[in-house]
Amino acid sequence: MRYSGLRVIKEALTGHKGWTPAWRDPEPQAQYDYVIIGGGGHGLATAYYLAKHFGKKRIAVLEKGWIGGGNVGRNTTIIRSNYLLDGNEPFYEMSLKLWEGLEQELNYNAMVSQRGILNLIHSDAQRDAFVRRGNAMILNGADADLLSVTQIRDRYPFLDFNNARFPIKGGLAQHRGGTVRHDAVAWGYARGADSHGVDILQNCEVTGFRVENGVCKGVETSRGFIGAGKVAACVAGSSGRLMAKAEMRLPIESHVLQAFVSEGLKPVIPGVITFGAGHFYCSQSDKGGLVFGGDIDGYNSYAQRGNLPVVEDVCESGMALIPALGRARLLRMWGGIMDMSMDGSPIIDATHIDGLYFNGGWCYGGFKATPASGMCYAHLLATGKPHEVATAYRFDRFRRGYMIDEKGMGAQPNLH
Amino acid sequence: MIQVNRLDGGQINTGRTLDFTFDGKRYQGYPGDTLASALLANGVRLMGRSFKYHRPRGVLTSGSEEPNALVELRSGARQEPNTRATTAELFDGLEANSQNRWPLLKFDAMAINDRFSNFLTAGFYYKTFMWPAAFWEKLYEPIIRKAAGLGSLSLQEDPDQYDKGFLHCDLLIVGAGPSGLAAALTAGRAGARVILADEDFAFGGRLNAETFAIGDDSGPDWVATTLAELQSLTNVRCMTRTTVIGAFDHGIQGAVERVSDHLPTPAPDKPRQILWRIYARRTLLCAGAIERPIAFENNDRPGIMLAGAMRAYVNRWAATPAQKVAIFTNNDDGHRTAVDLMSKGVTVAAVIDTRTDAPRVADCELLSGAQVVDTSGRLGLSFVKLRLADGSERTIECGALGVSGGWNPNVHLTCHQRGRPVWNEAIAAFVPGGDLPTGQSVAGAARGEFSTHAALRTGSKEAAAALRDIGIKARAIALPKAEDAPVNLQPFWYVGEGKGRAWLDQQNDVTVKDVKLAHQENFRSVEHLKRYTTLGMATDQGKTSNMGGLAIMAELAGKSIPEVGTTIFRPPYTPVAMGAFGGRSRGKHFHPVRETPSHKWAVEQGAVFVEVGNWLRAQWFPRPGETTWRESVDREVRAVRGSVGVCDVSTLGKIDVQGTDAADFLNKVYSNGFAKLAIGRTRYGLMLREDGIAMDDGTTARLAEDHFVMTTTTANAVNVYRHMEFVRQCLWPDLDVQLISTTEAWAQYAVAGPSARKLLQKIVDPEFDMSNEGFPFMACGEITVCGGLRARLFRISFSGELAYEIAVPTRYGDALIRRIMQAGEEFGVVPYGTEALGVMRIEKGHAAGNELNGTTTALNLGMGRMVSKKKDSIGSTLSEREGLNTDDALALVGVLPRNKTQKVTAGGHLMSLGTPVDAAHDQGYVTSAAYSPILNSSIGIGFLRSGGNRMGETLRLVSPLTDSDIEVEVVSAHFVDPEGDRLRA
Amino acid sequence: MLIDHPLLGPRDSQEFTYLGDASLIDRPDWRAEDAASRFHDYLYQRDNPAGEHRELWFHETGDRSWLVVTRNTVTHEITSVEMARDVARSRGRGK
Amino acid sequence: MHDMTALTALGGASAQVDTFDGLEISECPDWALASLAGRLGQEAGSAKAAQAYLGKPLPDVGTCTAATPFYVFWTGPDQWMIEAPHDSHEDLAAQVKAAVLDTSSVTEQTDGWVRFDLAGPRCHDVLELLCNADTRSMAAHTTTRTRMEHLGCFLICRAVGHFSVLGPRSSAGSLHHALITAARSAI
Repeated sequence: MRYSGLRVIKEALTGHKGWTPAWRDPEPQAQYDYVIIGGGGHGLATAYYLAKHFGKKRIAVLEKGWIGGGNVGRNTTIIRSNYLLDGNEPFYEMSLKLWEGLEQELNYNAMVSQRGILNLIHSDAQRDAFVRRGNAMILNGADADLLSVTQIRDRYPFLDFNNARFPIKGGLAQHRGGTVRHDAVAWGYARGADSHGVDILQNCEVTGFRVENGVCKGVETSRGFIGAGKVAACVAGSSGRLMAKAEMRLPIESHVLQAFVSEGLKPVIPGVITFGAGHFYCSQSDKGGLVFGGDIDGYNSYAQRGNLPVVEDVCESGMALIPALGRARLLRMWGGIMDMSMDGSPIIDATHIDGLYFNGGWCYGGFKATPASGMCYAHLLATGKPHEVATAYRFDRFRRGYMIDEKGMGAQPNLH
Repeated sequence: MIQVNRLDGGQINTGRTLDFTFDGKRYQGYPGDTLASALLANGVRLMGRSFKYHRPRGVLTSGSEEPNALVELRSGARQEPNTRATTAELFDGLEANSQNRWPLLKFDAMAINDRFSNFLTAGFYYKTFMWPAAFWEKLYEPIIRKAAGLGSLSLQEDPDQYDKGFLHCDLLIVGAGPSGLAAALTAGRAGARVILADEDFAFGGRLNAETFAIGDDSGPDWVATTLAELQSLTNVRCMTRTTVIGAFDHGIQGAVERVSDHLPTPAPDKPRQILWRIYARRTLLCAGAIERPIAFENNDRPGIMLAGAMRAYVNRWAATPAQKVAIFTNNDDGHRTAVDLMSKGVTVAAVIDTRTDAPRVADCELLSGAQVVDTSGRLGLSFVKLRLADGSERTIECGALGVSGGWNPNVHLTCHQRGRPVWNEAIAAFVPGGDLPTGQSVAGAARGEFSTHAALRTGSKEAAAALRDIGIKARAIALPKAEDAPVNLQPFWYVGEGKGRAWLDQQNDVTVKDVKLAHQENFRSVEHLKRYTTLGMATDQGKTSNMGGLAIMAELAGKSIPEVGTTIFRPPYTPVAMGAFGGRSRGKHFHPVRETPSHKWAVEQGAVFVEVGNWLRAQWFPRPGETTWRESVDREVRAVRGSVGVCDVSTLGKIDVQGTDAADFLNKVYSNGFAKLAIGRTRYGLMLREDGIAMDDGTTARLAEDHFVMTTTTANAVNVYRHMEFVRQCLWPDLDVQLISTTEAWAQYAVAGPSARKLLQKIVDPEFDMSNEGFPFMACGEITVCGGLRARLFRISFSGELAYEIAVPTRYGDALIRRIMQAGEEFGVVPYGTEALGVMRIEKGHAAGNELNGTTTALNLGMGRMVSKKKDSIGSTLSEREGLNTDDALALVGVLPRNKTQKVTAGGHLMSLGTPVDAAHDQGYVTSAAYSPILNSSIGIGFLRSGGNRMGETLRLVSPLTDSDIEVEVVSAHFVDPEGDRLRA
Repeated sequence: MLIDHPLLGPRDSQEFTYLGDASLIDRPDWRAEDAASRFHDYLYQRDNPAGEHRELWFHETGDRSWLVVTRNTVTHEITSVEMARDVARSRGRGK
Repeated sequence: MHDMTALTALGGASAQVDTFDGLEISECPDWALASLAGRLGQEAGSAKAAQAYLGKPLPDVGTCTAATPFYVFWTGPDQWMIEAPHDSHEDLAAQVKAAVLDTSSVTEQTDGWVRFDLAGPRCHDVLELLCNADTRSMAAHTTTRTRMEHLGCFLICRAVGHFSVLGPRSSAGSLHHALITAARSAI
């Protein structure tokens, strides 16, 4: 069914009887061409593009719980393509372009809102690094804008310009960056995939892989064995847990990242602001809540909750940047599990097992990557070759020494 | 001004009146009032508007679970949006305003939404506003954003201060109702360290809201006696206005104490609130229960509230929402409200009980098997329409309706570590599951023990049990006689009939219809329901609304309520001011400041300072007449290269490395060799990470066979020390080596320039040979200065000049810089700051932070040969990976503008001439740039593909971000004195 | 979290700096034939278990000891804490 | 003897003292510090030599020993800090090294730290706003290292109601500000 303003009016006048399920709840079939493990944003997007753009059929998405219940349902909703390195920037720029047309593509209003993202600069060395980054963005066809303190003051007069421990010396802005209504991304892709015949199987947990002489034949699940031509793991956050069932060790650790939302407030913060002298970034949802976060807790964890030290660290930085926040109330804190990779960049690649593919290692940047990740993973599954903007996301880059280390932190996942 | 709905009695001090205003109108109340009770006493039922439909709303509850009565408390910089009138303590001069309405609370233009509610059902926005795409940011979203949100933030700096603190106890008791107080008596008398915390400003919990007797005392009297005993015990800390907000790992609890929120402004130097981190060996949750409403058509009018809340207003605050009320209940507890109100002279029109066998408790009309099917009254309740047991309809006039659908144990904190509550059929509610947070147990109503007697009994018993766990003997208290009525309830969630809307989540305007629509569209998982309808996502997190939603979803799905399950309870229990989490780390005190030994002197010199990490360093020293920073910096550079200058370099990390295996140890952490370093000599060392990337560099001096002093970069001092302890303790535990940081212990100055020796000869005591032969380049030694002060001297150079670094104990740093300036006067010595330091190191092509950026290798830095293959050192093996050794690997080079008037931009990218300017043709980038007053040109260093073989080549340096595009020549990074004659002079 | 330091008793994890899997103690022999491959696995590959995890914590604002903490990554429960130096020796590390 | 004048960590010529109702916070610049670490395999010899020099055995984990004119506190495994009056022991590290020779590593720490003493019955109320140490149950002559104002500090209980806080000298100003602010808040 097609959504539109007219449709809303018609239904309103007829008691909303006509709305149909956004996606079906079919029974699993015995065999699919493609089985995608993980009903999160990336998995659902992969299924959608596989069906819509690559015309593939017999596709299933297996979700152990309810779709969109992982990181796509627990993040700070930011989209941007302000990356430095060649291995990353083209990929994220393609993602941003896909976001820009997503709602029309899906006929679903995910509230893609390009109100801009600003990374603040507090030192000369930081400026040099951001200039290099901004230039890299432009050279890759993205937009970047170096803002002066005056320009920032005009836009965000409520930042601490007068009494800051680390004065604001400028900022790198990407005006095409912004936020998206995160749950709606999962639902929109689910609805789109479903309408192209993809089976979305909720409460269907993968308990094992069936591998026969080096070839993956399918998966054992809580709803029985499901055969597959190609099995595509897409469970960032739980990658370690899942791939262990295929006896794979990964260059990934699972860490908890907390995020926070305040009580609803009348509009104060137009875009996304990122503090450069501490761990804090913030935006405001259309509903009015300030959505903010900071650093990961820093220890391996599969528990979707964090602890006080990071909560305090984030709010200290928030108060240092926006002293007016003192009287806003923090409403809710939650934790998501991040696939923290060894260089801070993701992996979209075939595994050593025939027919088994892997997509993960998104660290805490997975949400903004959703469309491109889906497109590139679908490309790899459909053609057997990596998409041209995702050629660097290989397993073997660590063995061969081609790390994609934006932060330059080295092989320590909790520092990325 | 008379308080029309004020009754007799209550726990308020009528001896003193407090003036306050709501929406500009003046009212009076009494100490002990909340804003809500005072407004009710003044006959005000309308206190707010709902989020979406802007429906008129009054209080639903009498506590922190309130969804409706949210106000902007105070004004100006202290304005607090979304403050619950039900918990805001009244103080003289209190100023409150209603929010999310325009222009007035009584006449809210946005209430137009209510007319269009049919179009604004759950999730409607996902289905429209998509065309044309550009309109979203430009038109639709701005309108939506403006309409959304609740209260507003002043955006002025919060003038109040917040503290953080840490408490330790054997037993933390959360909630000071009957169970909490009984627990505190039990644990307190046993001598345990006890913290008793309650979010209310008065201890007692429901005992303050009920008319129950405890033994021969009234509830409040028993509370007073109990409190008196507890306060006499030094091992018990009683904390009112303290909300335990979260149960974190291993028994650590977060709590917020509202120290000053009940005052017009905090006292001088006192905090508004304190965030406590409580280390509790055991925690006993006595958080009571929260009443739940019943959904029926137009159940959201001001005057319609929970029956228990109505009772609380009458009993505790002597305020009734109206002179004539009715009660709607599905359980016995609702009838108590009728009894208590009547005893206070309030007319109870009827008790409407959904049960056909409702008991007759109150001496008023009882309508068994009846339901409320609709209500009327635009800004406040005036009539309720009933469907009687016999199917007939009837309308009752009343100004308020008390509703009781039963009570939900307050399980919030039991679920903070992802424990899930379990369903208890007897009370038709969720009770704590087995999987409680570390060290936590539960007593009283919080675990479904609803009678006062049971609360006292379980409170005392659980406290004793928790203490027994940690080896403290405690005896249960003798239980006073108390109310022990059983729970009598017939689950009833919503009234089926009627086409209108019946509210579940009153703040977010989620109705029964919305839940049904979500189900129809397959948003059936409880999490989908919540996210699609926003049920329970308001500031009250669904404390009064979630159960109703679950019940309806269960019915639609043909499942039981426990099968449907709950959403996840997450901290904080109630919203917390962000200031409390921030504490004192704000403004200039966000992070501690590190001052250099010469700070005081530099301030006297009028130095300009810059933040380098937490350090404050002199950036340059302006002289009278100098109008731009460049003038000062150029002068400082010329002075150093021309004669001599002095710079405080104390910020560099210094690590004392001792032990018989110290040299072996350094051989492992540095990529180059240190075993053969002679005593009295210094060597440059390059440290790699295990992945082969450069980690840090610096010079290390050998003071004795078994004693080295390592220097690290300012930025990496802490990481390098940690890394070295890792190598020492975890990789080679049998090496005899001891480490300790001495960064702060020494004031160290670089004295650089052709006259450096002559100057220092006047400082260093004469018995030490300063000649080039006696103390050559890279020499070091322990010496004395200024007549016997112990000091260290290193002949090392960052500037490329004849240079020394001289160190004395920090307390003498101020004296030494003054002495050096004095002694250097004849040579025209100047102090120089980090800018001049930076210029000179770029002129010499020395790598610093911008080059050691975490992605560069020794090869990139032009030090490939330094990585010894003859020994094992951290990073040596993986530094040989193919990707780090490609033929076109980046190499450090210098760049000079072809046109000397042009500026080299750090962060610019290098492109070959004639190739397209895009990422695909990127040749490298400039890391650092400066103006060299020696070369009279802007210069830069950076990394270039195959840089080593491209000397003399002309490239484009492009920086589209800063609109710069110039031609540069590739040169050696050593712009000045490449042979190094000067530093050996 | 609270880490029960073998010498100092329970200490707030905020005093510590986390490194990662305790297998980082088992640094390969640089002379081995397949040293490059071993170092790759040592530095980059992780078990990353959902459950019991032996991991390295440094008592940064404490006594500067490296500890090996055995912690459940699902419940965060800590079942044992050892001095990393002792663990390293027990795993055959020396000079 | 040299003629260089010393500044206190707070930048004064003399020590800063702040008085509150029930608490005195004083800067204590007149102490020399030297760290002592037993060499691997020579821990026993190190302890013996130290005892000979100090007149008392080295304190156990988390504790201190008063051995006038010395005060010794444990800082880590096989590691201690020795404190002595600055006037008489400005070269403390050299003296200790001469006494323990190659059994131990000794490092001058005198000016690595700023010391503030908190004396008076209200000290706990102030310290609980600053650090997570359970000061109310700390006995005399016990010590712990803890986090204050984001800084790693040594906390020493010299007697009931008398604590010393040793923090990084370069941050003396920030640490002092935190102590004073907490005192004003709590008292």
